[in-house]
Amino acid sequence: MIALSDFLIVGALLFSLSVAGIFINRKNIIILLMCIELMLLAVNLNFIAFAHFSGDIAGQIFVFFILTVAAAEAAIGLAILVVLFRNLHTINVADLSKLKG
Amino acid sequence: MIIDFPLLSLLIWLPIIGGVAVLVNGDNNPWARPLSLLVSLLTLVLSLGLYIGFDNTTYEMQFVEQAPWIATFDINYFLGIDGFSMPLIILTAFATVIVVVAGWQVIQMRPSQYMAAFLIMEGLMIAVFSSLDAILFYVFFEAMLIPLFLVIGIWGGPNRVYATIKFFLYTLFGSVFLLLALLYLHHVAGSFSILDYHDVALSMEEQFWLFLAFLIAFAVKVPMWPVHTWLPDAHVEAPTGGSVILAAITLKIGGYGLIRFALPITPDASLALDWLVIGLSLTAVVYIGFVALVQKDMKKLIAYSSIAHMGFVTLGLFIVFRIFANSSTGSGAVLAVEGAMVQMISHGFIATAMFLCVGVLYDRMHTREISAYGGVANTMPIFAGFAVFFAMANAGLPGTSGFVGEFMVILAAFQANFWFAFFAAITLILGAAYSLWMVKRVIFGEVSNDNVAQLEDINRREFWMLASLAIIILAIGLWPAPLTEVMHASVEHLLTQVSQSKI
Amino acid sequence: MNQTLLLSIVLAPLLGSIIAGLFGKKVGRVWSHRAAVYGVAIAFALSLWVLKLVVIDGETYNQQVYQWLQAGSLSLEVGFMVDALTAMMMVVVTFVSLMVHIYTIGYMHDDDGYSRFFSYISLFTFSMLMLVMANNFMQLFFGWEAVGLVSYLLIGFWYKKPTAIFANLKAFLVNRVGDFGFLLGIAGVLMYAGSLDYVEVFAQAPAISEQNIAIFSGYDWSVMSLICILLFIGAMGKSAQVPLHVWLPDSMEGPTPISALIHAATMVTAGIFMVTRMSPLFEFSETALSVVLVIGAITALFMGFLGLIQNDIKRVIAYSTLSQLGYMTVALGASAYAAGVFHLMTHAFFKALLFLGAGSVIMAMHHEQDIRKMGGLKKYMPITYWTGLIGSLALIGFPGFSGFFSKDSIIEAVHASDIAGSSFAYFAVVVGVFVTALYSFRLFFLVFHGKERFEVDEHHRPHESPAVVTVPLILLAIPSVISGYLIGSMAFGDFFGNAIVVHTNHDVLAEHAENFHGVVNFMVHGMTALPFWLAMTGVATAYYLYIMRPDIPAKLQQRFNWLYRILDNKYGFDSFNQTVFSGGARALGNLLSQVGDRFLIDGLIVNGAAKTVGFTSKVVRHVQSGYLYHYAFAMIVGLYLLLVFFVA
Amino acid sequence: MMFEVTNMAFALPEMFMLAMACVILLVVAFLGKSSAGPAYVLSQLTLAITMVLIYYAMGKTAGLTFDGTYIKDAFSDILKLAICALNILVLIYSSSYLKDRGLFKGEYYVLAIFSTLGMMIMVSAYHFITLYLGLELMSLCLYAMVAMHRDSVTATEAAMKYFILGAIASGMLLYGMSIIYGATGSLALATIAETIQAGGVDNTVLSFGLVFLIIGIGFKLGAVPFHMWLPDVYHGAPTAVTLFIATAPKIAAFAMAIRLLVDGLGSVHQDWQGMIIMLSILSMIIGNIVAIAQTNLKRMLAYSTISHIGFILLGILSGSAEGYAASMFYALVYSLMSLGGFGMIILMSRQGFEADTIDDFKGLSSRNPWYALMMLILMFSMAGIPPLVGFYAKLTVIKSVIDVNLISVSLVAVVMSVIGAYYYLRIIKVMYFDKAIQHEKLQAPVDMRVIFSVNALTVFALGIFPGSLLALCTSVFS
Repeated sequence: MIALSDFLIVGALLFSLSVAGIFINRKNIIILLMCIELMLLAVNLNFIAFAHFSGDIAGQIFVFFILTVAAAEAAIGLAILVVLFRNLHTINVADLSKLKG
Repeated sequence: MIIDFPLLSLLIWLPIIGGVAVLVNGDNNPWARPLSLLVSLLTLVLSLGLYIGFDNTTYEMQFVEQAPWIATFDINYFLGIDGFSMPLIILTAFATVIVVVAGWQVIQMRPSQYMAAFLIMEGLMIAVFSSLDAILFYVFFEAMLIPLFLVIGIWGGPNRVYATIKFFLYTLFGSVFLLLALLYLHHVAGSFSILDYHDVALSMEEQFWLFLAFLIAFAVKVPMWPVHTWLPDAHVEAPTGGSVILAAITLKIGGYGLIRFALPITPDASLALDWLVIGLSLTAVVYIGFVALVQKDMKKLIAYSSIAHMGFVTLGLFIVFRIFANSSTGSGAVLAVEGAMVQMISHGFIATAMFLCVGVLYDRMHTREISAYGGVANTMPIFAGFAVFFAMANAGLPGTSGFVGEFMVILAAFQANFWFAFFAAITLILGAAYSLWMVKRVIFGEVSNDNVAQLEDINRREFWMLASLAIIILAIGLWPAPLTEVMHASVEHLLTQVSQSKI
Repeated sequence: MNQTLLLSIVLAPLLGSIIAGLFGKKVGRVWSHRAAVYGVAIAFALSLWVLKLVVIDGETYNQQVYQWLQAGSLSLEVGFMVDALTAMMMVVVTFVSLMVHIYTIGYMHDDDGYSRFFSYISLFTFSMLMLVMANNFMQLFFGWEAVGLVSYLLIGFWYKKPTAIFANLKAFLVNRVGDFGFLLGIAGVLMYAGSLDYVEVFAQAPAISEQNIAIFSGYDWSVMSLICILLFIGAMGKSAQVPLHVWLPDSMEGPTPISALIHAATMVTAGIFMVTRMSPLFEFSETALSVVLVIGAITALFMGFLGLIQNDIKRVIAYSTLSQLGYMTVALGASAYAAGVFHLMTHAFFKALLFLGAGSVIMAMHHEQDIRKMGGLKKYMPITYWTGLIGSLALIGFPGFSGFFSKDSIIEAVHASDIAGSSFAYFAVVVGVFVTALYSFRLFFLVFHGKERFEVDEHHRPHESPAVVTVPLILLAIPSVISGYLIGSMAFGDFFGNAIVVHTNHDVLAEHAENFHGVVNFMVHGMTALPFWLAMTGVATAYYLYIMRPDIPAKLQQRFNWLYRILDNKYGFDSFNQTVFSGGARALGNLLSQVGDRFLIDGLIVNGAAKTVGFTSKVVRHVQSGYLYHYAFAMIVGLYLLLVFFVA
Repeated sequence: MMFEVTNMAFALPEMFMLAMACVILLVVAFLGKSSAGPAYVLSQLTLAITMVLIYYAMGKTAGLTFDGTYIKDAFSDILKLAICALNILVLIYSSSYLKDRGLFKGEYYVLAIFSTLGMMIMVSAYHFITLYLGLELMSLCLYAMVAMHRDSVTATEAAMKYFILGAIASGMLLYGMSIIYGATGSLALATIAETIQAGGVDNTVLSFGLVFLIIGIGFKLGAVPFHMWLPDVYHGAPTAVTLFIATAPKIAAFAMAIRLLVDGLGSVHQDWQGMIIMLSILSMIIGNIVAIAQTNLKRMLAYSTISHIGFILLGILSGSAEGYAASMFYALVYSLMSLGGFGMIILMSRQGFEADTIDDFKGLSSRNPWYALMMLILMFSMAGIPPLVGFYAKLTVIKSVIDVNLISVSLVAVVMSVIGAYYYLRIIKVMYFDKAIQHEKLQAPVDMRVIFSVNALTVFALGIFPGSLLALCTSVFS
């Protein structure tokens, strides 16, 4: 029998992974997008776990919404990425440094 | 007595509205100057109504007006005056008239904006002196900075930007602590009425911090050593009118604030920290006296002498505790406080006169360097007469108003401690030294250069401007009683307030 | 005696001054001097009337005119107090002033500042009257400073002369040093007497003398001594006592009439008058009296020496004035106030006479003031000569002339006095007699006798001055002789009544009053006394040195060069003040201004704070590096901080 | 089983707006290139009518609907009105700017209306899901709007940064929500509040979740250290969009903060007070200090925004009804002021010229005294100098802090406001004391000028009579 805590720990690990990925990776913006997705998945895991163990359905419903929004988010993100590539001809994170100070 | 007639509101809003009118009139409108003169004169005349209608026998606030303003926090439009504020209001009205006249021909760039700024400032300053609601007071207290900031910045000298920003931030820095203090007091007293603040009981620790806040706020305005360095810069860069208002009124707001807030609200802290204020005041008198001696710029010299003179105000206000401790009769303390008040008023007139004299020269030669002058008396005899007279008044010659305040404070200081009087009295020497040395170098001697040779004596406008000041200075010097008797009741009340502990 | 009378006495000159001053241009020269002269004449006439009322009818007056200020229970008033002392001063002041006014018409005849000058001297008369007629310290201080102001204006009357405007600034500042003490003294009086009214204060005197004050913690001073010394510092300033005497010689830069009026006859004696007025206080402090005595003695002797080597006719007289003021002060110190004031009066007459005479000479010499370039003027200007002789004899105290009586009474008084320093004082005043005689007649001989040391050309050879000049000389010569015969009532009698208070234990004059048997007797006795012979020796020496053997002085000067230097540098007071006080003040000022204000406060604190903020801003903005991962990292840091502080 | 008829009326404005949004979308889809004009008119119409709807529903019965996920109360009504009003002004301001830069497209308005809808939902959300949906609806539209200027490198960079960081933030917000959900077993704020009230909720877990919620809020508001996106986005985005981002969304974010922290977790106020204090102080310090070094006006205003956020948080952290009212007042006032500030930049900008550096304002008072005066009012108001409304905003929040005896915090606040005054003064200095370097007359459409003047004059008028607005805000929380 898997305890709630196990799920939470996995969730936390996934979350930390995604966060780490975001600021350790300095190469590719696509990876950033993936990290964000990962983060959302970590959250989803939490919700489902809680929903399951507390026997409350709302959490699982929330997950569906999150998934949908995540899709929309990805769409926007990629769109911006395309525009960006058109202008900069690179998707290297380190090149996004015109605006600073 | 015409209590029910809202005279104070009229005094506040007439110049402000007049100023706005002048402003919208536009710069190339010939009526800008006459209109402003009319407004300022009208205000002056009305302000005399305060003196006439004033009741000397009571310390209660008079000409009181009260109306809800920000109901949510019960902040009220609460006006009223007593023996402390009334003379200062009249002084304000008078100084503004002088400023308008002084700027008549000199200011050619954006004249109407210039006049408007001063009229609006007049309204705001009168409001500061008559506000009895803490927030109302603070609003006007701060709002006053805006026009002055612009006046110095727009019509000022070469280094005006530095000077005006320094002035603004300096004073703002001081006053934010005042804001905290006022809010805290509201937290304790549950009202924004200054009169309620006077009665609220406070622990020593509370009083200590509140007092420091007040002191910072008002010490910057006075200004007391060591937070005085904004004044010389501001004075030097400001146009003549700006210097006049700075010296005549804004400095007084510092002293007034100490009277209205620090002493009555935190008597115990004032008692505990009087050594600090006294020390700073004496430093101002002596230290600044020496600094003034070596100034090469006339306006700087007068600015420093202003600081030294204001030192007497703060000294007079804070020696009362020692006097209570020493002497049996309270008359010494009364002497001290009234001396401080008289000193404020008289300095208002004398500093105005001195700055106008510099202005008169500056308008002709466009320099304030002492070394650029010499032998002005040869070409401008009448002006020289005035200049020597005002210099003497600045040096505290008996028979001029400059003497009265210093005399009273020194007499009182002796009753507090011999050494206070000793150091205060050094001003007799230093004041004479820097005033008359400047006169010697500027007014007397052979004509030093052709610019001086081409000077022409003051015209009718300048003559009456200076003459009116000379008459007032002489009048106060020869018979100060009418000035002091309006404050007796208020002073007595203040002294009772400071003599009772609040803990 | 009523208020209107007294008011008109003080206001008449003021009115004259205002007319001459403010409307001088409109009314013209003639009317301005008329206004001034009439004003003073009226004052003089009325003063005589007042004197009569006081002396003959024995009236006195003490009432307020108006309340100047009220603070709490304290009330400061402007009012008049007239007793014998005041009346005498009023007459002296107005008389000399009147003489000078008339004299001025001639002396300043072709000066552009004609009406301005009249306005000043009338204003001075007004101020001086306010000073002597005051019935309280506040008004006394008013008059005190007002005469200082006028003296400032008059010394600097020729404001184009650099020396003049230096001298007047110096005079005012040195006087301010005196006033510094004077004001503190007044403050002390107020604190311990609770009033500034003479009568009330004097009533308090015994009580005050009991108290002590700890100025330096631990050391208790007698309050009365403190107050009296402080007041006397004021007197030192006005009456030019060492070390505050430095301004008087320089003040000779002013026109001669004011040297006569202000710097010889009246203003400089204000200090003497003040101390006399305060006798009820001074009597309670022997310390203060000794101080007065010693200071006076020093002034009397050492300033006399300086007179010996001066060559400027006016400066010689100026130093003699200093020395004579020393005599008066000595008298005060010895509690012989009456003698002091008596000498004040006689001195006023003959010293004014001498100054005006000098002025007349200067005019004749076309404003040449160096006595080495004069001589033999006797035959050109007889009136000036004879009046000058009278003045000199009075000055050296030749029996029968006014100076003799006053000076002798002082010397006798000091002789009798036994307070600390009296023996030194006695020595000083006695030697002083010789010195006085020497320099006076050195001057006299060099100017009027011997061969003419100036080139005479036919067109303007020296000639006697016009009537407006000579008449005052004559009019002053008269009292210079006769005023001495008042000694009976003034010095030894009770002329001053209770205006002067002397404690019996040092009432030196009373002792002489007993063995004073009339003027003649006094003179005869004087002939036999030491001072007279000293004076005679002085005259003789002068005659020998400057008429018979004019070559000797030069030799002496080489022989005793070191001594000459010391005297020539006036004991180095001026250079000392110049370097230490004036230089020091400016150095200190620069230090405070540059280091204190500019560097420390403005540089470090004010602008320093601004700079710090600006610098921080420039540094911190680099945190905003522009790199996404840094931004994300910042968020993580934030998360970490929140977790650490608020959860774990 | 029985049916509960949900009360649609509560959400009527949102529904109307949604419908109109779709209409506009269709219009744009059909008209294509030439759709901008109609879209503009339609969206203004939509906003106006929505305001009318909200206004008429005001004061009527308040309460929850949609199964407790949605709330209508005085608070939401007022903020929604403010949001719509602000956006109307924003659209007026931006129209000519967009035209000059070829951004005058229908899509812009579609996005604008949708994000407005998102904000309104955020304001009314009383449930994690609705809140999240509103938030994302708003944010996604904003990302897109920032990126609209396709050929501008800075704009796209800004968009990218905004997007990535925004996504992370909402991810964290969600994580926090999940924790809270786990702790309380509910997503509805009302229930959460009750559960916590009832007790028995593990406090550590709660505050653990709280941290993540705070991060989400802090990010949307732009509080340090979650502010990094703000300067870059404000700077990089087209000024019209900056204007849009800088005004209404702040109010929405403020609403979110109130909903979550007060309505939801109000009872654990002392748990989050400390965190907010940290954010608030950091924001005031960093915002004010870094702003001084800026030469680009948009960037400077961005940092000033951060400092203002610090002040808004002051009111919230006081945890008193008065404090919430104060910060609401501050939020409204602030958005009004920044509207004017960025509006001025738009006003000064011309075809092919961005007037966004401070030097562009040199000698404005001689070029155009009136605008200079208006800008002067705005700047002094932002600096918090009386008698301008910015002062009362600061006054009220500081008062609320002092009333809960956090003197030290208030001390930091006032000192920082003095430092802040410096860079506002600098704007006035260049406008009034410096010589003009360029002398073109300002050409701007009349509607824009009027709006700008009205905007500034409102700031002034509110300064003279702040009473009514204050009363309104106070009434919401009493």
